[in-house]
Amino acid sequence: MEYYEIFINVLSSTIRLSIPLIFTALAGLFSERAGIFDIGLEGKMLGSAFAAACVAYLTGSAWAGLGAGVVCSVALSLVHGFASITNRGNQIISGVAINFFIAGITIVLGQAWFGQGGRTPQLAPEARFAPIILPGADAIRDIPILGPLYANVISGNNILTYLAFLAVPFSWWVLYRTRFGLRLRAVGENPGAVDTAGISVSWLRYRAVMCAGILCGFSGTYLAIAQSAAFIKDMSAGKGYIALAALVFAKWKPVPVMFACLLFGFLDALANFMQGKAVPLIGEVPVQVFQALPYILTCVLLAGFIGVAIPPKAGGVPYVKER
Amino acid sequence: MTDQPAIELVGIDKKFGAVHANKDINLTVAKGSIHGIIGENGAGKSTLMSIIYGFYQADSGEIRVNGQPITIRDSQAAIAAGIGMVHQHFMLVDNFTVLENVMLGAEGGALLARGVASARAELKRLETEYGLEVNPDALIEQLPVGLQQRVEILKAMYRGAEILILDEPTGVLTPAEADHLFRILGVLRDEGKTVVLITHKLREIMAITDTVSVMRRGEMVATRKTSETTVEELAELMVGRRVLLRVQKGEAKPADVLLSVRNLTVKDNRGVTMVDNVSFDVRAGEIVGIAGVAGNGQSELLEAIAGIRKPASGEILLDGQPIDKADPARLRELGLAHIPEDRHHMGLVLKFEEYENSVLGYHHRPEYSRGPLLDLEAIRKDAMEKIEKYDIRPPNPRLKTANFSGGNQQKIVVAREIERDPKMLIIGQPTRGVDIGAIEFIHRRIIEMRDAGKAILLVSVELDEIRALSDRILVMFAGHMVGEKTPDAGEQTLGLMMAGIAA
Amino acid sequence: MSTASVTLPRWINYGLIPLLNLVVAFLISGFVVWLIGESPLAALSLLIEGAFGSGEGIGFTLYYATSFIFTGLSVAVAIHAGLFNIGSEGQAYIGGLGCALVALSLDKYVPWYVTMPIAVIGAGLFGAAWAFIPAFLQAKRGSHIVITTIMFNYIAAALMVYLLVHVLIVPGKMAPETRTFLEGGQLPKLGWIMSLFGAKLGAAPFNVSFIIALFAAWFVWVLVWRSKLGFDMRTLGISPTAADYAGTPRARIIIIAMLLSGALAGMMALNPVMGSSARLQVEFVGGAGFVGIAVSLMGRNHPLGIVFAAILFGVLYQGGDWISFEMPNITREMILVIQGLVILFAGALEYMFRPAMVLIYQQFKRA
Amino acid sequence: ADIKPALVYGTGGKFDKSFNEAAFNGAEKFKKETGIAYRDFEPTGDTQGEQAIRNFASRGFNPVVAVSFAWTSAVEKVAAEFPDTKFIIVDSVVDKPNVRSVLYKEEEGSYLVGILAGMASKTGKVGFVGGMDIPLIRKFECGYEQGARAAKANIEVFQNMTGTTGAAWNDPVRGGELTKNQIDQGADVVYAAAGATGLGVLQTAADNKKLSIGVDSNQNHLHPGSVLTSMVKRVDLAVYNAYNDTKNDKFTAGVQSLGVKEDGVAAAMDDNNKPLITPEMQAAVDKAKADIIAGTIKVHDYTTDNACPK
Ligand SMILES: Nc1ncnc2c1ncn2[C@@H]1O[C@H](COP(=O)(O)OP(=O)(O)OP(=O)(O)O)[C@@H](O)[C@H]1O
Ligand SMILES: Nc1ncnc2c1ncn2[C@@H]1O[C@H](COP(=O)(O)OP(=O)(O)OP(=O)(O)O)[C@@H](O)[C@H]1O
Ligand SMILES: [Mg+2]
Ligand SMILES: [Mg+2]
Repeated sequence: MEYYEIFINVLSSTIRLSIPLIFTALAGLFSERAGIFDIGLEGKMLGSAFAAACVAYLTGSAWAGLGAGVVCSVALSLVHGFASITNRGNQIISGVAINFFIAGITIVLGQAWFGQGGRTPQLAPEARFAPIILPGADAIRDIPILGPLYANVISGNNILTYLAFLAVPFSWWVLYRTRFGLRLRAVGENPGAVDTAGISVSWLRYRAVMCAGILCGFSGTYLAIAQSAAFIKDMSAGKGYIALAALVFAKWKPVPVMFACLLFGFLDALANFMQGKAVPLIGEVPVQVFQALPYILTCVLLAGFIGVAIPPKAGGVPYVKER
Repeated sequence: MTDQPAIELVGIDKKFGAVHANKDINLTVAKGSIHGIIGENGAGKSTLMSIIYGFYQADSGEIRVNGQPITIRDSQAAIAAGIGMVHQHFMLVDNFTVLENVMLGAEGGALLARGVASARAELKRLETEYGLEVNPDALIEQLPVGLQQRVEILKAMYRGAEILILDEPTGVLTPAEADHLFRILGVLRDEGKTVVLITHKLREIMAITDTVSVMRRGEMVATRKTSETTVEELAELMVGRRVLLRVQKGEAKPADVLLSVRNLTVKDNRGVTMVDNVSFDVRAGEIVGIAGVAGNGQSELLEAIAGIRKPASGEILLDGQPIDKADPARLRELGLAHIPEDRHHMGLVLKFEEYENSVLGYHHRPEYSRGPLLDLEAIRKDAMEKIEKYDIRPPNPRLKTANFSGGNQQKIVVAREIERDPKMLIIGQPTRGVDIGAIEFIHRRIIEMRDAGKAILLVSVELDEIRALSDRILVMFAGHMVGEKTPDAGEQTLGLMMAGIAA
Repeated sequence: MSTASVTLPRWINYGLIPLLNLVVAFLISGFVVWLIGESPLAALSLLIEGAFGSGEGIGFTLYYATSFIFTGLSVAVAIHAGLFNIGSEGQAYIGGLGCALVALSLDKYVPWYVTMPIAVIGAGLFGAAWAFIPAFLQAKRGSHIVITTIMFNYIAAALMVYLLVHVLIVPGKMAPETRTFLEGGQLPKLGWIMSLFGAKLGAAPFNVSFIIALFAAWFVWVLVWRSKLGFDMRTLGISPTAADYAGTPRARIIIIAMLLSGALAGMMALNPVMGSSARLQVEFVGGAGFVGIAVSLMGRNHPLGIVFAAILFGVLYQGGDWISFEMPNITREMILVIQGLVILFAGALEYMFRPAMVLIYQQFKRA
Repeated sequence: ADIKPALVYGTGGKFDKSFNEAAFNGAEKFKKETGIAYRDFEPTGDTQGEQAIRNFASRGFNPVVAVSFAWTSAVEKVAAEFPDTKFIIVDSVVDKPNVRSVLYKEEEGSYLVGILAGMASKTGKVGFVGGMDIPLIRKFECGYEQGARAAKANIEVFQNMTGTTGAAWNDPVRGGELTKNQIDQGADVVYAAAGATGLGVLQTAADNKKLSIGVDSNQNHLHPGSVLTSMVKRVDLAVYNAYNDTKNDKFTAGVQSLGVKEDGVAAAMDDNNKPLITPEMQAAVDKAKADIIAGTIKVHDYTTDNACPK
């Protein structure tokens, strides 16, 4: 097959696979910039995927599904907030707990309700976010270089994909250009400063984790009713953790986060693409290698061989005034 | 304007768990005055002020501002009531600019854009009016402490504070900087603003306050017109009995050099050079004191000698052999003991039981262990002996260390380090957060060590302590040793040197 | 006033409060059961019946508990050094490889009691090896061990499947698993313990690795509270700055702690691989590594507490199977739900009831 | 004799529109005809099978059918514990006097659908998406490849495996991605042998207006006009026969392998895919069938030597 075509295919696949990462990593960004670590992204994603799939199936409306996904994920954020903000519990443990709880409850309920081994029923087309063909896509498809790029990569994605890419500049704007953003960044560095400025640390952090919840809701919804046509148990498959790694790799900054996520998406796409093909010089490589690749790379990146990242100073530490 | 008092406190009471930090406090601060509050460490000064500022909530009691009883639920309320506070430990966001820090909480609108302009203008005004100049676009982490404090004051003024509380503002300042601060406070008073100044330096109290109140162990024991009181009286009120401001000690008999530091350069975690090409010796049988304002490299110097921080260059010799590569464990073997500046984070593991802390760092010693295991009998017995010898209270080696008071916590550290009978002892802030009783005890131990022919290096930001204990005084400024003096050198000269103005 | 610095008697701290947390976790689980349309009480009685109803039930309960003791200890050891090891799952998986290789190569020649100690070492070594890289990255590069260990769980899965499908599989067989071990590679069951109580073990694979587990628990207790290494670990775990002051070599302690943690996780493999199925199978760990987190937190990271917590989760697993069999509506993942809730309430929300406790306690003291 | 039949599904759920559902249908058929009720259990994880099987046996259920190779070792053990109970294992061999092992010649069925794929493909490229990477699935793939070649000598066959753990049976997302990949590379017919993952394959093929081939159950109805055919594997027969034989005391232990000849495997033809099947295709399939039965065509079985003739 001709190389440019390969490139286009892998690229479009990369984008499809990056979207959940981008939403999730941005979610982590809001939470961690406010000083709340969130291992629970994975669970939030999975939970919202389940909620979205169920509601989309029952109502037959994708948008209703999205709503449900967001609500579910925000609710989980509030649990995390209650544990780590109000009760000053260990944030990592709280996140892990949420992940387990969701991994179980989705299957339990799914099986009890639909009897398909924890899956939800296949969704009808109108209950999903269908690809949007941008104007002129088919017209210029055959123009060399630009044609395929526009038709197969830029056009033909679902609305959530475009939203994801809008969410990046928007997050940047919120973080660096608004009062909320200023305070949010401050509370992640020195809650004392925020408190003595007469701002409630708890409420601020609660709002931050809720932002995280909303964004995770989008990623979960994307998984269940945009990328595929049903909820499948464990469908988040560690994406939440990979998003966290991307966040670290991007040093907690919105735009770099996007590129980090695209990188991971690309790896996944490559893994799929390279399967069963001979790698130049090496020859046929076992599938498992490619399947492990993203995880291996995550570790390599975390090892900070690309420069060590300094997390927000107050990250992970509950704000305690009185000993 | 009515001449209602600016602040009136009635029966303020505050407990931190076991600690009764404020006991039924009554206080009246007149409008347009500078009111000093003094007291030992841990007397409850910060707590009281934090309550006025709404940072802590009083368990009971009433606060009146300008005669109006108000409930200050949070700092927002305090700010609204025209109260501003400069905290003992700065409340600044290090990676924000001065401007951002000042604006935080008073951004003027959901979007930053508009607020920024007006904030700049206001800063300019305050600068010209009170001489509070600082570059609005500088990052906090790149400003010296003096300027950081100025930012704190600006924050308060920017919010239109009528009442300004400063909690130990001079601890981090050179005498010169302190004087500049006091001039500013003077201007504020003349503007009709009210200033509450917390310190435990009597000199400063006498210098600028109109009224002074004394706290002891959480109680408000007295209030005096500054003009009608004396340093001696205040000291006595503060401590509850006569104080001998000097420790008796005989002549030092310096023997040969034990520790010698050669062209030592040390960087901090951010890579900033904190100790710059420093050289000096410490002889057996003498106490060498290092004077200097906090943050001029003393901490890094100690950490480097103690093996906690790797020097960037230069060498450190103990008994003639280089030790700048050795780790703290090895150094203890070589007979170098270290009483760290920060007992809560270094000297002790607060969650450990007392006996565990009594061997922290020495637990690998054969006398405390059987093979790979710890010899608990030996350790507890040893701990009990120290407890008796140093009168540590309560005398219970199984008690969680956090539940000892600061002074007793400090005694645990001192006992551990001194009882190992080291050749060389390096000490940081030996009496910070410690009551006077403990201070005298610890000072006496240090002198005994010297007379026993040990070499002692002492770092303290309390000039009085340095002068009381040291046989030789080195003054450190901005990472350099700016000179050496004898203990009888005047406070003035030392102060100037600490400010970097060479003598 | 803040209740944080008030000290409560041990029986409240280590008895009452954990119990309360547990109860809440169960109440919510009951609610979920009710949500599905089954009776929580019926489910509960099934749980008890399944777990204790017969010698076989008890045998299964203890069989599961054995695995959880190992993984619980694994998590606890790391926690005492201030490390949160979520990788026990993968370390156990790889440990299984070590254990299986030993069994496969020795079972023809020697009896089980010769194979066992070597298998323990093999499993331990492999588990430790799998923990080494994350440990090293944490110690030397400061990369977040929580994420790296999770990643290594995924990598372990891929690696093991590759080996089982392409290397260890018996040619012509469908299932990706090794051949069945001979007598010399199988751990004897502990039927005799059961018969002491006049119960019959039946098919339950309750085996000698349980005794190894108890031994390991004792070992961890000595390590953490009686050894110099343990002292170093706890110092580092509670206060890294104090550790630096004391001259505790951070990197080395981190790595040693993780190696021990990984080894304990790895030894867990003995129980299912040599004790039960007598072969290495895909996904034989079945989440036991993650249960270890809950067990460790429940048991307040203390070996004794961990043994009890492990048995509790054994009950959940065995009883849970029973429930899901009798109530087809309730799948086994219900355990994950309970697990999550336990971690939440015993871990993240452990102090939720403390203030209340303190106040009540002080009332009593007054009276 | 009166019997108490039981059925343990493979992971993936009763209504997976595929493998397990086929087994379910077999049991239902038996129930309808004889009025004898049966008890079934859906394990959601690999660890559960053994206990379920044992529970049934110990409760006196007989015969006990375990569909899925995953329960091989389980049946092996439990069968030894309950020598009087009859067990049936599907897709795997357990050599015990009271166990019947039912195997399918998937290679033959796959060969047939391979031929259809080869003939239906306009691009000369067809795809295969497998579930978990195990010999069984390689067997499907190998037969498919041979069939496609038989139809078009120089045809190109892409093949991907979804994953390496049990999750691979349950990952339509990846299944979809892999399919999209193969389509992007020019494949216009994609054969899914991946349990629930296949749903993602068929979905994607339909979304992209390409052809797909279902597996195990007849999946032609899922996306009419897009599903070319389904390689039906008559698991229902295994279950139904097991119950019937035991009922009529005709239970026989040992290995049964059902191929084209025994109607154990076939290419599903119904109204849903009629429009897609040309007479030539029909003819070609029928001929291949005949040849296989006659033995003139020998489809290679991957699992005999873990290799596929290229
Ligand atoms: N947040 C807190 N939690 C628990 N105890 C506290 C807290 N803050 C202060 N304390 C205790 O309350 C008492 C008073 O502390 P406070 O800081 O008010 O004294 P201080 O007069 O400011 O001492 P210093 O001169 O060292 O600043 C001390 O015993 C201290 O240990
Ligand atoms: N880090 C800490 N954590 C918990 N409690 C503390 C801590 N520091 C101090 N305290 C509590 O504050 C009480 C007083 O501590 P502080 O340092 O103020 O000593 P103090 O009041 O000055 O008494 P002393 O005269 O011994 O110094 C201690 O008894 C202890 O219970
Ligand atoms: Mg104070
Ligand atoms: Mg004190």
